[in-house]
Amino acid sequence: MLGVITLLSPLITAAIIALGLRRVPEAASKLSVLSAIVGFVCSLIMLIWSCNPVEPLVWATAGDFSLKIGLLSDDKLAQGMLFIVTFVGLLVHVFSLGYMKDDPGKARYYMGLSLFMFSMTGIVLADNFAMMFIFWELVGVSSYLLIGHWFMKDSAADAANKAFMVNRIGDFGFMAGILLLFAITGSLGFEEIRTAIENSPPAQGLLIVATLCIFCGAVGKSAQFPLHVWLPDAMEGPTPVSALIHAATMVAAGVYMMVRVIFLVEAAPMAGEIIAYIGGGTALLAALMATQQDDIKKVLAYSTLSQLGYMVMAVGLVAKHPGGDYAGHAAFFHLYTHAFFKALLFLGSGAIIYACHHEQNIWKMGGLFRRMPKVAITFAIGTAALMGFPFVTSGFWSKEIILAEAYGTPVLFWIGVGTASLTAFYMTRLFLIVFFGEPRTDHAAHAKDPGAVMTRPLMILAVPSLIAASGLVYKWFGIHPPHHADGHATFILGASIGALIFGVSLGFFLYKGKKKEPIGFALFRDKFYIDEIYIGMVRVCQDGVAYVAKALDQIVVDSLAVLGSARLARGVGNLFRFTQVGNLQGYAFLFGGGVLVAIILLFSFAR
Amino acid sequence: MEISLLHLIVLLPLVTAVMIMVGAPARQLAQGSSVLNAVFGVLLFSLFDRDDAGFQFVASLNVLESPGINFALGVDGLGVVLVLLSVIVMLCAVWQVPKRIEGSEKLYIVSILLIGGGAIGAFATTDLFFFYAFHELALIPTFLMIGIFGHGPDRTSIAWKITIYLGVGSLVLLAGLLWLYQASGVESFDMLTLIEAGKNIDAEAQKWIFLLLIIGFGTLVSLFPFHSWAAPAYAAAPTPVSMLHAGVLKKFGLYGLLRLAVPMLPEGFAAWENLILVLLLGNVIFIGFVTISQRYLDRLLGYSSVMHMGYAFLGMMALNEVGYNGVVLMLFAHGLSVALLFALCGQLRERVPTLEIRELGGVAKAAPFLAVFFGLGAFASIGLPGFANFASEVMIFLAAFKDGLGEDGGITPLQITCIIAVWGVVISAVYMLRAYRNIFQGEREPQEGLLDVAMDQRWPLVLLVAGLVAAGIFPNLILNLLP
Amino acid sequence: MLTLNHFLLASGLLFSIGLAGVLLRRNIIVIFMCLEMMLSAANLSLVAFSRFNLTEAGLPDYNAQVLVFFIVTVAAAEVAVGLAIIVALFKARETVHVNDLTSMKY
Amino acid sequence: MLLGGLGVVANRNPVSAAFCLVVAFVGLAALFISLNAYFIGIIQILVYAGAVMVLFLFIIMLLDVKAESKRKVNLFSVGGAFIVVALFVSQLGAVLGAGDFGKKEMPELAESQGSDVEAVGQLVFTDYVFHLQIVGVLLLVATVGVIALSKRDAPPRAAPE
Amino acid sequence: MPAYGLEIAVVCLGLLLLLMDAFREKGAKSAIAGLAVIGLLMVLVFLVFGTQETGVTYWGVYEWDNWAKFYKGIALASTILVILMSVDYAEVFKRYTNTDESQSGLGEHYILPIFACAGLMWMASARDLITIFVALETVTITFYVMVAFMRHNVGSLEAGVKYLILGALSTGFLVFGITWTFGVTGAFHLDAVGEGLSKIEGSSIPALFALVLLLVGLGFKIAAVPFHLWVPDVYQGAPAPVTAFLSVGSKAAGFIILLRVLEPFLQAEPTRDAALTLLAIMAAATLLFGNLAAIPQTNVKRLLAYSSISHAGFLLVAIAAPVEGNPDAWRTVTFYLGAYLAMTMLCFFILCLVRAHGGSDELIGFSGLSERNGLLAFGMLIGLASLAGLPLTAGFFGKFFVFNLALQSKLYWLLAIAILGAAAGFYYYFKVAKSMYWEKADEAVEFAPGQTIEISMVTRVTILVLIVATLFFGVVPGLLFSWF
Repeated sequence: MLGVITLLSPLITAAIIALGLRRVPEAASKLSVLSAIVGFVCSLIMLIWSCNPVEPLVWATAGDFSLKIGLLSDDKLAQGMLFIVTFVGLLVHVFSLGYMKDDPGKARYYMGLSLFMFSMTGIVLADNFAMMFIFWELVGVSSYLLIGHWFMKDSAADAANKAFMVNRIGDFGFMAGILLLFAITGSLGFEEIRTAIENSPPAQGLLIVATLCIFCGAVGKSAQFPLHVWLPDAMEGPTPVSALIHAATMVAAGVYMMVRVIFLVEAAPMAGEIIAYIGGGTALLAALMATQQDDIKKVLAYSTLSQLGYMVMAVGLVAKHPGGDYAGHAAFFHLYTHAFFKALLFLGSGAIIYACHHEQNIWKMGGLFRRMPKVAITFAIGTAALMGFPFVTSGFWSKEIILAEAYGTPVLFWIGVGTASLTAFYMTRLFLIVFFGEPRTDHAAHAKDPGAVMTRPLMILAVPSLIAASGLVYKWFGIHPPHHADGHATFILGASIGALIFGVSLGFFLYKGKKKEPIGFALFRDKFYIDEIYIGMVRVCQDGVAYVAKALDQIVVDSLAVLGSARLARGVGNLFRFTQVGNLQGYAFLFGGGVLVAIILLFSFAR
Repeated sequence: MEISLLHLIVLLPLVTAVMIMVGAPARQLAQGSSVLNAVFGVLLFSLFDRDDAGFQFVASLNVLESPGINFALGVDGLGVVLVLLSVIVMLCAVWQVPKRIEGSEKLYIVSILLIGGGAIGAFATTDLFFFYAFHELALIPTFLMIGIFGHGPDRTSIAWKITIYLGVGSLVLLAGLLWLYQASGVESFDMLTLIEAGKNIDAEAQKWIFLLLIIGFGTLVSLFPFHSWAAPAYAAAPTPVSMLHAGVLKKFGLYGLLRLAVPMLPEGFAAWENLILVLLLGNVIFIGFVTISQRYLDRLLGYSSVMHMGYAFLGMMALNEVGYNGVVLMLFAHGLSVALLFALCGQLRERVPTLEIRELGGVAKAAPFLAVFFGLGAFASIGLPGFANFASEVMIFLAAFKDGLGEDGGITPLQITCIIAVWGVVISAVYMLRAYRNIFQGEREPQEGLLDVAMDQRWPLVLLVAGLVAAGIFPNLILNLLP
Repeated sequence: MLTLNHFLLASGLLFSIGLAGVLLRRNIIVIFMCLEMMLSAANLSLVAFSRFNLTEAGLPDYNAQVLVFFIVTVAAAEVAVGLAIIVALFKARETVHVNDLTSMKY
Repeated sequence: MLLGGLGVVANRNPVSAAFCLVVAFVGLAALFISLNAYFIGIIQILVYAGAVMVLFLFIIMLLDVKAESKRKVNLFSVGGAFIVVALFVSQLGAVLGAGDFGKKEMPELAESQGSDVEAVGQLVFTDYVFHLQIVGVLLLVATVGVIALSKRDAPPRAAPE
Repeated sequence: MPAYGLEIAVVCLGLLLLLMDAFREKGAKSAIAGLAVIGLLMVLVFLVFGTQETGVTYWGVYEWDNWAKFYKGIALASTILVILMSVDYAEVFKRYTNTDESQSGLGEHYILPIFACAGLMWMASARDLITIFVALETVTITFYVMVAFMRHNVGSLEAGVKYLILGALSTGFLVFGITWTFGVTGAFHLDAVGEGLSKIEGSSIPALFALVLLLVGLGFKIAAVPFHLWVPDVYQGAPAPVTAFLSVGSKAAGFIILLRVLEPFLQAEPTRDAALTLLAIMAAATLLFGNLAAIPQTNVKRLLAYSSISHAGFLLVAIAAPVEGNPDAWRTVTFYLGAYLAMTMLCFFILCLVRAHGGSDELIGFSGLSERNGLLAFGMLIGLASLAGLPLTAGFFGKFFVFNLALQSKLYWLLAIAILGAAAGFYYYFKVAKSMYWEKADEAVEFAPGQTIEISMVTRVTILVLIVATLFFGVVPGLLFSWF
């Protein structure tokens, strides 16, 4: 029941705003926030006292087959995720009240937010693939709308399109995977599929393909390599949106989905390997890219990428540990700690940007620590969590587990460690440049803490960033505490701390009091030229093919086949027509000839 | 013979057309009758008994003893859906008639009424002859409309092309239908009798009959190699005509296949399965790429509507009830969405000098309503949830996999085709959003004095969107009707 | 002794000669004459047939001869009308040469 | 007779062609009579050699058609014509060969009472009176037509259509 | 009233009017036309209601069956329409028959069709070769006169001469054919011929030879390839009403005779298959030629000529379909001709009006007709649609049954050709529609550009009747069948 409320209240809000409140943004925003509160409360109740299940709603029937909308009722994973979504969502709603105060499209913005809340809730509560795909798509739409909120800016419009396209490509794989699974197991529900696979293990090859296809969806949504390109551009959207959608929740949906179907990965270890390496690769690459970005949001975006890479890697590592979904929980654990501190960081950066009159280049900031302390402190906490500052931050614990998971496979393990130190490095860089040194622009010089409506959420978020790894939380989310049963615990601990120290100190020495980028490393700055490569590929594989297809269509199908036959008819017509020579004798001649032909024919038929 | 609601629905447009020909005030009468007809249509839809799988509102009047031809009306679930679609689209088409027309308004409106009325009749009759005849009713009006009121310099050749092409197609179709009738061995053109009797046509005959039908109907649906008439015609035709043609008439071919080929010619399907799979990929992928490379909005919409037909064929090839329902839903959804898009395209055409996508931009600033609704239409046609198109596509995809894997445990050709066809979802997103972004978004300033859609022309569009959303959120509104 | 074939051959040849005339001559009047010739050729074979298969009475089948009678009559009427047309044509065009009658073609 | 026919075709001058036709018709009449069809023979001479040919000659004189001026004869058409005729003759030969007419000797006639004129007349006015009526109408129409066609009036205007 | 009374009545009407025309110098000739129409209508009424039961045969040669009745009806109806047309066409006649504006010659032009009609009616019930020959010649000779009637119009005269020579040629072949039929079977009456054929022993070649010659003669009448050569030129040159008469009246009569003559040959075993094959080939040739050669035409009259060839092709398909129990072929052909009457007459009627009101037979003369007179344009549109065979017009059912027959008798190749032809038909028929509706009126040639066409009440009614008939039998074909 609660789930239904959580699901529908934002939808209703969105509908109301769309139909009625476009002209009254104030009411719209209030209403939207209200719905967010409702959602949060419900999810909290569900989290603490689990709720009673609801009858699945039949969405579409065809003969004996039917597609159902069913809500997971008693499922720790879902409840945990739902809590994250609603919690961060609520805070972002509130934050936006300030951030979007005088934006003309405020109503539209809140409509988008509510729509997003609705779709995200749907994904979380989905109990079958069909429903999940529906909301999967809806999430894509709302993200498209929100990224393109300022659609009159070319960059924003393009970014929105890009995000949608790339996600579509992921969805293609997702759909294919769903279809294959449907063919294999004959059902769409997660539980049914699980039991079906356990009872009658299908052909490994097909299962691997199916799993990887499903994973494609995650790759798209969670912006894993090679489909990661949309996420940095998505920063064109309003910063709160980035915080909510492109850091905390939506991008995590891919991981959530993979955890939800973790049994597939277990059943197809081969696929698990690939997934793990893709995750690790993404983590490393993104971290490297993050080291050279100048846009504060871009830095955070790439760090998001690399953190997501961690999670995906963890998902893939399940294959290494058959039995028990420990690693799955590792991934999810990191997901949810990350949700808090990354949301915190983004909102913080939002506050900074807001304070600096929408200035995003970190080299145009500086010295903000004294000028906006509240933001700075919360931001510092977030940064620490992201770096995995030992023992006191949640980020540390979640990262620990993942490293522990990866320990079995050296490559991935060292990738993890390297990424950790890179993270430490670029976050140090960011923090130093933004908050210390002299303000490099007068915008930065006159920046000051924004109003409570924006700072409060930061503070609230700072709390779980620190204590999220406490026992109570474990209980709520049904997560085993990170126990290092195996003996390498100390080694792993040492490795991660060492990485941290190395990164921090390197960053500190490199960027202390610098006014401009000391080291220009084009390859990282330009993201390994992946975008350019893709643009080239699109040129060739899409526009090129399209052009050829058009040409073929016009020349072969249209000109040759259609017009050709028409011409032929006309030509033959003229041919016949010229037998009408007009000369009487000619006619008589043809007449006689006709008679002869007739006679000859007839005789040839005669027996 | 008793007068049923269907008679009203079928005859109203034709009677209106005659009255206008005789000299009644064209526009007002047409608008009135279209509204009335829409009301009737909805009434029919609501009166339809969803538990009864058979034909309802049946009425028949004999016009020829041997072979038995009757003016027989009646709808089953399939028919009632398409009749509803037709009346809605027709309503919107009539109300989208531009304010001022160069030339005879009478001719313009009569033609629209004939095209629409013919479509309604074709869907509402249960007699093979009238099924065919009503569809042909559109041929001459289309020819005249494109020729007289059409757009673009090459409208003459386009009008010729569509006319001859459809003419040839329907002649092939006629041959196929006649053959079907003779193979079934009954002395009647009543579809129900035929379908009953036609269960036992021998395989060889089925093969060739099916080929004729697929060519004939395929031409009308613009199946891959027979598509080249469609897009240019939609682009060149006056807005209401392209709405009706792309929205309603195009569905006739698939309706025919569902109605006749599916129950009567299973062997035919088996015999030509691979061919059709290839052809429908031609629709989805090949035409999809062709669409991407279109430079003018109207052509782009035309090709996209051609492209989506491939999915309908895909759903049909699954030959199970999921696919069947998916196709029907798709017919409905595609009809509404494409009508919506063409209507908006027409509105845009009245406002901007050219429809070349590259030359446009930032229209949303000046015409928010237009922009929003075009966006909705685009979302619908690229199959986003919340719109009926999505539901239909999902069901069509699932249908291909409904019956599990092939005998050898591998995946069947149909399923491979289906997976390839899913890529079409990406393609359609590419061209639609690209066009939308270029035309409506961005920093380019729209030219001066660009006005939004006139108030009295908005509600038909709202109606279309409402229909799409309603059927998208509650697909069972449509699906419940089907056996 | 003459067999039926001889007569048929004769009439056939006459018919063919007429045909040849129609095909060869350029003067409409002459062409018309040749047509008359073809008709009479037909008559010949008719009479021959009637002579060669007798009725029970052992008499020629006079039905055929009646037909001949009609044919002759019709031919005469045809000639009258035909010549009238040709005259009218000559009045209008000052020609009876077929090659001048090609204003309509194709 | 055949020579006469050939003459018609061969003669360039219409008048002599007409005379050749007369010859042909007379020969034809002779054949008729040799086939004991006296009545037909007579008719042939009266109607054809007499009336019809006179009409022809009259018209020829009236229009005083010169001999066909030597236009360049299209060899192709002439050759074609010859081929057509030759083939036709050969076809005829084939038919005659195929049929069993060759074996038919001319049977002896029974002793007929009265001439064949009576016989034919008998038929014409009994069995064939209906046809006779039609022919009457036909002649009437012909007359009317001829009159209508050859009304005299002012010289024509050249109004090609 | 005995059936043969009908012809008598018609002939008497003709004579009466002739006398009137002769002795009544002053006064409008259209009065004669009026009387002729009224008289023929009365005969038509008698035909439908007043006549005795069918199934009688007079003098062994005059058949009075349903077919005869129906074809007599076609003959009468077409004659009536032709006379009505001629009234509207009188202007043009005057221009080319006299130099002064007097009406002399018009009278004959109203009267000759009546005699032709009598001939056609005789043909409709001719049962033996002699009757066929005589009646046929009556019609033919009347047509010689009527075609060449505009004696100051070069086109008309040229057409006349061409028709004369080729007609006479075909007559020659026909006579030769009759001769050979007699020679082979020793009879003229078709039943006797049938018996004779059935007991041929030895080679069937002479019989086939006879058949070919007969086909030549009749094929000429119905304009079947390769004996169609006269059609385009004669149709184009002849006065429009006469053309209409040629293409409906004489074609219909030709077909009924063809059916009657073929019957014995098709029933006799020795000749059956060969005959059918030959017919099928003729049909194919006719279809291809008529339809394809019509595509490039620019003169509407000539276009209609080719179209009439193509329709002959469709009809031949029906005849060539060896369905057991020929009634199917008969029914199909008869229905087709009934529909053909309505639609062709409709087209020619409008053609006459356009021509008479300063347009021309050329396509361009029709441009903008929709603005000059909506009714005419609409009528033409319906007529063309029906000729093209669009559903809900009578013409469609014609083709419909023809295709059906072809399928029934497994003549798939022929069906394919027929479909090809019909497809080509769309193009050249719609060409006229195009110029009527797309082009602007001011391109109309000759005088008074864009001037509207005023038509008399009678004409209006006639056209409406024809339109309604075309559409009605397109929806309810059953009624037409109930007449034969």
